[in-house]
Amino acid sequence: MKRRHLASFDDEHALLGAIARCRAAQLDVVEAWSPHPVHGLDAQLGIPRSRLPMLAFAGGATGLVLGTVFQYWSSAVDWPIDVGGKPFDSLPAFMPVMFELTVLCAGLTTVFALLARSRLWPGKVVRAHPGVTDDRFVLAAVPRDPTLPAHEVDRMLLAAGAERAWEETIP
Amino acid sequence: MAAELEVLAHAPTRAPNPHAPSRPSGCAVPSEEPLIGGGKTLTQVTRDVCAPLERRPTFAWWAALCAALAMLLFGVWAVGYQTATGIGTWGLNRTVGWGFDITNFVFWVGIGHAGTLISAVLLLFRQKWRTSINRSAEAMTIFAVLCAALFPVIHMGRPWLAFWVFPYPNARGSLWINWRSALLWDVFAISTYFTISLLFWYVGLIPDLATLRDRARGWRKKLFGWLSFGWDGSGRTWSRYEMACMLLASLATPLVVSVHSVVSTDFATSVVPGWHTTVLPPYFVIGAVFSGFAMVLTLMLIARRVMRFEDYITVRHIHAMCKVLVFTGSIVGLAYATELFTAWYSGNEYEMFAFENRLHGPMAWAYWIMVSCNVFVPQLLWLRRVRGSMVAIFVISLLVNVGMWFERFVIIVVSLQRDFLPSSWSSYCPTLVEFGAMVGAFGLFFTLFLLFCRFLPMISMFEVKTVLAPAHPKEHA
Amino acid sequence: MAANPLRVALFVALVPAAFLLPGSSPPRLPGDHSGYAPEQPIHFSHRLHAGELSIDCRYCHFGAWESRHAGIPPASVCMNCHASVSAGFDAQMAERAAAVAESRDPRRVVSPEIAKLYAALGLDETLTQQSAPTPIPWVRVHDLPDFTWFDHRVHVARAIACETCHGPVQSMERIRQVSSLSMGWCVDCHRASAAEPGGNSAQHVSTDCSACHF
Amino acid sequence: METHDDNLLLPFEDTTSSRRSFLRTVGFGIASAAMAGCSRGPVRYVVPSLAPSPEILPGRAYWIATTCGACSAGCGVLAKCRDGRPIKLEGNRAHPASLGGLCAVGQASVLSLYDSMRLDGARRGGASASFEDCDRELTRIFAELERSGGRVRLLTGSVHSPSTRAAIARFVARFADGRHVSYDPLPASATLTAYELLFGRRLLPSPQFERARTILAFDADFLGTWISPVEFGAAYTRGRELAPGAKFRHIQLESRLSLTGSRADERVLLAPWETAPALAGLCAELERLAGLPSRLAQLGATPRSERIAALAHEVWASRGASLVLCGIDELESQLLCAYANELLGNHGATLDLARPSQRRLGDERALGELAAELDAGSVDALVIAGVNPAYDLGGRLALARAKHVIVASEALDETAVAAGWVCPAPHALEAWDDGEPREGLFVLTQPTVPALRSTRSLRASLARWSGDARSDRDLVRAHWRSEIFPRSGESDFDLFFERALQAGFVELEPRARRSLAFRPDALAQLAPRAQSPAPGALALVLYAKVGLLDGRHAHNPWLQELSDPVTKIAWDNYACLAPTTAATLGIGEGDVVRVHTEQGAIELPAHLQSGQHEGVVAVALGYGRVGTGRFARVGPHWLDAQPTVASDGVVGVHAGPLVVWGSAGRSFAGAPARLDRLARNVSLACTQDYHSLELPAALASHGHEVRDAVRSTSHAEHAADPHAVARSKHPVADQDLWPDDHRGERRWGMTIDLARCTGCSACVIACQAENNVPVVGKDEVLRHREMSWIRIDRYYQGEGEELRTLHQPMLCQHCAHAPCESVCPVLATVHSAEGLNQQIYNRCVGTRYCSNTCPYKVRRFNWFDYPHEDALANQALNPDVTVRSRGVMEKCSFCVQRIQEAKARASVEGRALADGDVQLACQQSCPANAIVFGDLENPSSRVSASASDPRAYTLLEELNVQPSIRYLAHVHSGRSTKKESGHGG
Repeated sequence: MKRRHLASFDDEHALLGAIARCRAAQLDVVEAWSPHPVHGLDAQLGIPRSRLPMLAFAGGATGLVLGTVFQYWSSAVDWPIDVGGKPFDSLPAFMPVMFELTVLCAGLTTVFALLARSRLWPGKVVRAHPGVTDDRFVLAAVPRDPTLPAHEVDRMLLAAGAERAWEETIP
Repeated sequence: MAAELEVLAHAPTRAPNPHAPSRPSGCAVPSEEPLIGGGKTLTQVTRDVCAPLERRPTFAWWAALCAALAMLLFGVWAVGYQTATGIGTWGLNRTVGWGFDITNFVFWVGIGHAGTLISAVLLLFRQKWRTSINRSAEAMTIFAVLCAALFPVIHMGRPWLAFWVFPYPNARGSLWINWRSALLWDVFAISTYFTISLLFWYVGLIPDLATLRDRARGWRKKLFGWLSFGWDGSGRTWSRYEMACMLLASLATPLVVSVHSVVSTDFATSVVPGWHTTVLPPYFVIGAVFSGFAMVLTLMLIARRVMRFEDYITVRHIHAMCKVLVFTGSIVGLAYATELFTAWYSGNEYEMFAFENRLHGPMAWAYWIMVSCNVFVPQLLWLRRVRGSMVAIFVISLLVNVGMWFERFVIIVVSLQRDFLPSSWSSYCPTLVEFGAMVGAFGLFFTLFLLFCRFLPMISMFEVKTVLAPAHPKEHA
Repeated sequence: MAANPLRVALFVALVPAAFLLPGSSPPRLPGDHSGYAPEQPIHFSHRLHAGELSIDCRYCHFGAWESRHAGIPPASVCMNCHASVSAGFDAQMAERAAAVAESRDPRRVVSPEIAKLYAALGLDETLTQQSAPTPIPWVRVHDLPDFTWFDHRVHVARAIACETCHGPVQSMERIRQVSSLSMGWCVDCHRASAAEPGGNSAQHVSTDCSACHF
Repeated sequence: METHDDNLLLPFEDTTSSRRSFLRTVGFGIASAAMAGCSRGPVRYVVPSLAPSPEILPGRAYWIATTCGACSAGCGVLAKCRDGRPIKLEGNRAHPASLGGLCAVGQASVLSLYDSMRLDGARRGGASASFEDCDRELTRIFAELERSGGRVRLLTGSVHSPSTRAAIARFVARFADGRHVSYDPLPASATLTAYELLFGRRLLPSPQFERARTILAFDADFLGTWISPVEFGAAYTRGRELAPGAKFRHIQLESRLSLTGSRADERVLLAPWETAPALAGLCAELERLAGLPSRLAQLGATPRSERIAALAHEVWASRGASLVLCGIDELESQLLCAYANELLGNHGATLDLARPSQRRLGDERALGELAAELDAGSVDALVIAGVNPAYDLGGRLALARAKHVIVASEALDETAVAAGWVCPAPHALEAWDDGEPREGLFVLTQPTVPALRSTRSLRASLARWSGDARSDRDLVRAHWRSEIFPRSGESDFDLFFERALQAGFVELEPRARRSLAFRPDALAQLAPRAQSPAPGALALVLYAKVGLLDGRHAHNPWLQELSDPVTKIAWDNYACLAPTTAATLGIGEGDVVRVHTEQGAIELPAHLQSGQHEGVVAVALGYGRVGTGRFARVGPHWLDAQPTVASDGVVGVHAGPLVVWGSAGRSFAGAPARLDRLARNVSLACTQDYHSLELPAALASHGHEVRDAVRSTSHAEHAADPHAVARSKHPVADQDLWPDDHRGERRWGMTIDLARCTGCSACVIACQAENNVPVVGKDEVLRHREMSWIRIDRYYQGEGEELRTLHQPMLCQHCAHAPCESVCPVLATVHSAEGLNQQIYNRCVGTRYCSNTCPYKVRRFNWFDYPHEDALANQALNPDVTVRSRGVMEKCSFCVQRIQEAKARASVEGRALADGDVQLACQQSCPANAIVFGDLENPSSRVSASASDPRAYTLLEELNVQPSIRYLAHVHSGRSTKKESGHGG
């Protein structure tokens, strides 16, 4: 049984401004929702830089190795066949496929990592805050002082520029 | 400027949103006219973009769909007949082994390129104007690659064995595949390209699907709910999401360059005079971008009119694309010149003859169609008056498509037609069945595109929203 | 969300299951017909002939030594013995005993299977021509695709035992395909033999495509 | 395929259906099998024969020595048989005449054996009847005539079979007014008459080409269609062999470009009306040189007199070692020709009078008389055998006027349909027969398969009607015992006959005759004749075409689809016109023209033929045969397929009606003709679109006007620098981009000697027979989809008399660095350890990429499933070669099935493969031995030796694809032309 306070704004600047004011007012902004990426938001919320690039690189490397080894093995080791008098391990000829496999694996890793990390999957049911996928900007704040009464928090949020503020309980 | 006025005059006047505080639009790029016209608010963007999806389809749409389906059916018959009877139903012969089939393949792969370029390369270069067109451009890419992938399969003598081109363990000892064959590189390049483009496109769709979900009710809510992967637009997701898009973009950029380079190796790595030249990869890539942009232009010009997107796909977008067209068109011209020079400078009798044959041979008409459509016609866009008329631009974009199709035709057919031994010189004349396959591919492409316009947001809403002019900080009572 | 991994696991599990579905037989690669043992027009027992009586393979399949095809023996070859042998030993003995008991000349006993052979040759039990002979349509067991050429001669000349490919025929009541006869199966053996030291160029074991496909 | 080897008793249908269905469904089969784990295909049966015959072992080939029956040349063949039936004819190396060669027609004749339209059983009044009934009736009729002394005529072609001649003699002798008349569809009657007049004996001297140094041939197509092309071709090439110092000259004086003319060192264009005067001029000049008084003063002026005089001097220089030949069957020319040879002292030297040829025995005068008798309706019984007068003679014989007409023919041809009785004759491969193609050379024909049709030879029929019921075999044996065996001087007949059968022939001393004395007085009767036809008119020349000859093989699809060695056109005949003539008449290629002569008119498409006399229109005989309607459905059937036959339902147009009948017999050349251009145009199925090595002037860049695919040089230049001709324009660095680690212990290779190749196309048909190459029909040929694995490229250089023709057999070059291999995605074409470029049909998915990258364009794609419905014709398929299905690529395999067979035999015999163990189909059939095949890695092999000849070059060497085929440049002894392809550019 956790409680938190939500406030909605009608543009990104209001949201960003509000976050600063909240912090001043002893309110921790735990999350924010917006219809489009808001620049500077992750800084405000203190979200660390994503580690997706590392994963993507790992994926790409795997693809590269896979492509190289399999091509060499299948055409020079498993069954070497004389094709147009070319060497069995015609490395230059293997490069296109090596490259394609690198990109393919990297791409797949990136996307699936994104989905997994952000807990997105087909059919996931979610109740987004009204209008947040249209034109509303919403933040969730938790008072540092749990004893602070709800209406007080709402007042502070409205003061911070919210057009609406309300309290919700999440299981 | 005269042009814009004329265009804006076309724009249907809409009641201004009372809630929307009037704001000087285009602060994003103060110097120029706004990226998005009509001073939209966020919610207006949502409404405008979703409008075509929520209103009943127009008669025009139905008509277009029927036409496209008819073409598709013709294609289905042609391919069916040819598969059941034999490749002999095409006009090919012992000398010219490839004709319309591979011409169309290369053509469609080329078309695909603009999509990736716009969405990936322009993203990396932070070109904001891309936001209005990248969604549909990417869709175009996917459909085009789909059409392209058709041809290498149906052009086989025994298409039902097409799966043999994949390296799967088998009871033959195991007999693998020939990694040295450029045709095989194609298989990997095209499938990778298709997969990555599809992922990129769908990832881009997720936030907008969420928007649709939240607007819809009933079964559509369920459907979009399922498709939108439970997107809630939280700040953490957004930051990862943007990172992912950046990654995909930076992967797709070398990919898009590689794909047509690989396609070009089908020709460049073989001994046929006129094919066997190192200029082909860059030549093919730039040609692809060129034809791709032409196709985007064609489609956008129709879309903005039919779907009332003049405010989103503004004259600025059109002109930006025109510039790309002039630029790439000129490079293509340079490529043609280089090709001729190389042949002449090589002193190789077969190379020289191959190009003499292109210029004055029995099929010279094809060569000259290609040159005039690809090199000369786009130059008209230097003229302000030409740029001013959307009709002119439309015609030019169509001509470029024609020209690029003939480029592939010339490279493939005219080179094969007369190679080393005069005894085997021959000619080529396509049959009805071949035209059927070609028309069918266009049918498939337009069918898919029409369905896309009808059922998915044609403009990336969330991206457009980012380039809308930001509001002033408001006073609070 | 908790349901999700479960769904995935289920999906993953179903794929191999789908492979096992058709028939109870273990999954085999396409083209592998090993175990094929069809009913033959005459119940000919290799166990009896090649096993108990240990008749040399080449007595009936004489082709294997001079031709690409081992060949199925002509009915005339069968008649070399079965002109006189018309039934199993026990049946003959029984008849003789019966004859002694009934104090009469033993009748000629003809086993039902051998009767089929006579019928094919248009003979009656006393081996007198009754009708025009009709060849026996044996069902082909070891059947290579039409685009594959196998030459018995060469393999026999290299002293490769029949059992190597045909299995323990002498123990088969009804002939059965033992090896898969798939390309991979052939190639493996060729690879192994090619590695063998020695063997002059005429006897070189090839893994070229055109060794079998032309 | 596997199955039907094992059984001889299955109905024919099975053999193909299983294979076809399998190949068609192989793809789906595999797919579905993958679905269903493993499901077995259709159950297949193995049906062994009831009683094995000693020599027939399923799957093992055996050879039977016999004689080719395709024409009267009587070449020796070994019939390759499998499972009790012949599948391929190979020349018999030991045969003294043909020496192992076999022409296209001979190669194709095996297919005619399996012709489902051959007659089966006797016919009476147009309906089938039993032999017994016919025999009873005919025996009665002949007995009747014997008593009444009725007029009985026996009309045959040239019969050189001793036993048949004996039978005929016996039969004819029965009747008071009995007579045997023979004619040749392509006659040499005038030659026989000429020798009768000059030497007192009707004979056809056998030319000894290998002894000749200078050959003057007047319209004699001795390499293509004249009398005995295989024998002549072999001898000719041996004669032209490049022995040091020996300078061989062949001058062809002709009105149209014949195959022989295309090989000549020099050509002189002579219109038909000029031939006799030219010969006269030649003789006159020779008389002068011989210092004899001129007998020919009365003959008028000589056309091209200075040229003829020059030739006379040249041929005089090699007198006794020269040949003057004339292919025009006119007494005047033949008398002069014989006289010229006499003056040159060639009789007995290069023209053998002691062993005259018996391949042409027809007598045109007798034929004329028969025609008269028939017109008078005075013939009671007419027996026709081995010829088709109703077609050959353009309906000139009033056959219907004879009371009884009995025909012995293989098919229900133009003559047989009209006949009262038909006693069908057997195919040479299922019959007993003998022959004496030239005196002293006796050949034997024996059955290679149990008779497929109920037939009977003329020999047996005549005997039967005279109450002699012996079989063919007995008749032949009996004759040999009584007539031939005694001359052999051997003791044991059975042994003698067995040996003869085994060899296929015996050679005996010809009967001793009094030596023939030359009686020049006959020359006195030579009279001057009209110089040229009426102004504006063209001279019509009717000629025989390689393959079709007189049309007796018109039902053979292989020969119909064989593109003519000179024109490269298949499936049609046409009116050949010199390009200049066509231009003046405003006629273009394929325009249909009506050719009028006094005899009548025919309509057929025109063909512009380089190197033809401007005053001549040439039309091929042998077309428009009844029964070629069968080709209406040849080739694939699809929505845009065009029929192979013309609107009148047959292939080509019958030119026979235009033959001129004179008192001395038929004349095929010189009839004045007018041409009318009609509004129609027919596209001729030419396998070659571009006919020269010189590039189109507009497209050729400077210094590269000529491609050097075919290299040739003159004797003089070759002597000066033997290596010049083979030297490459673009020397290739012998350094490779990568180390070539694929050298096997053997590399199969081939050399093709362009100096020997005559372009006769025997190899093309041999390959088709050996490798199951399908027939695709005219429409597909028009679309350039002919399937032949080996083709003969023909290039022209120059025009008119200066025209030089180059022939180049073109087949897969089996490149060590094959461009086709590296582009195939599925490894369907890869290299074998023995240097073969393998094409694996069952792996091929049909991308056609390999064909696109093949610089020689020798790969052939199966655009359709080509019809194999004719179960009987399928018996001619080679069971050792896959019948390719739709959608796969194919090409020359260097007869890999033969290589494998040879290796198998070697390994069974426990020995190494020896040089010459493998003989390819094309190599085997080549009368000129132009093709050598073997192991290039083995320095002592014949192919290595010939590959090291200074004339050896590889085609398109500059591509560095390293072909396994070397061509040996052609060396001619004509004047060297500037544009000699060897030094092109």
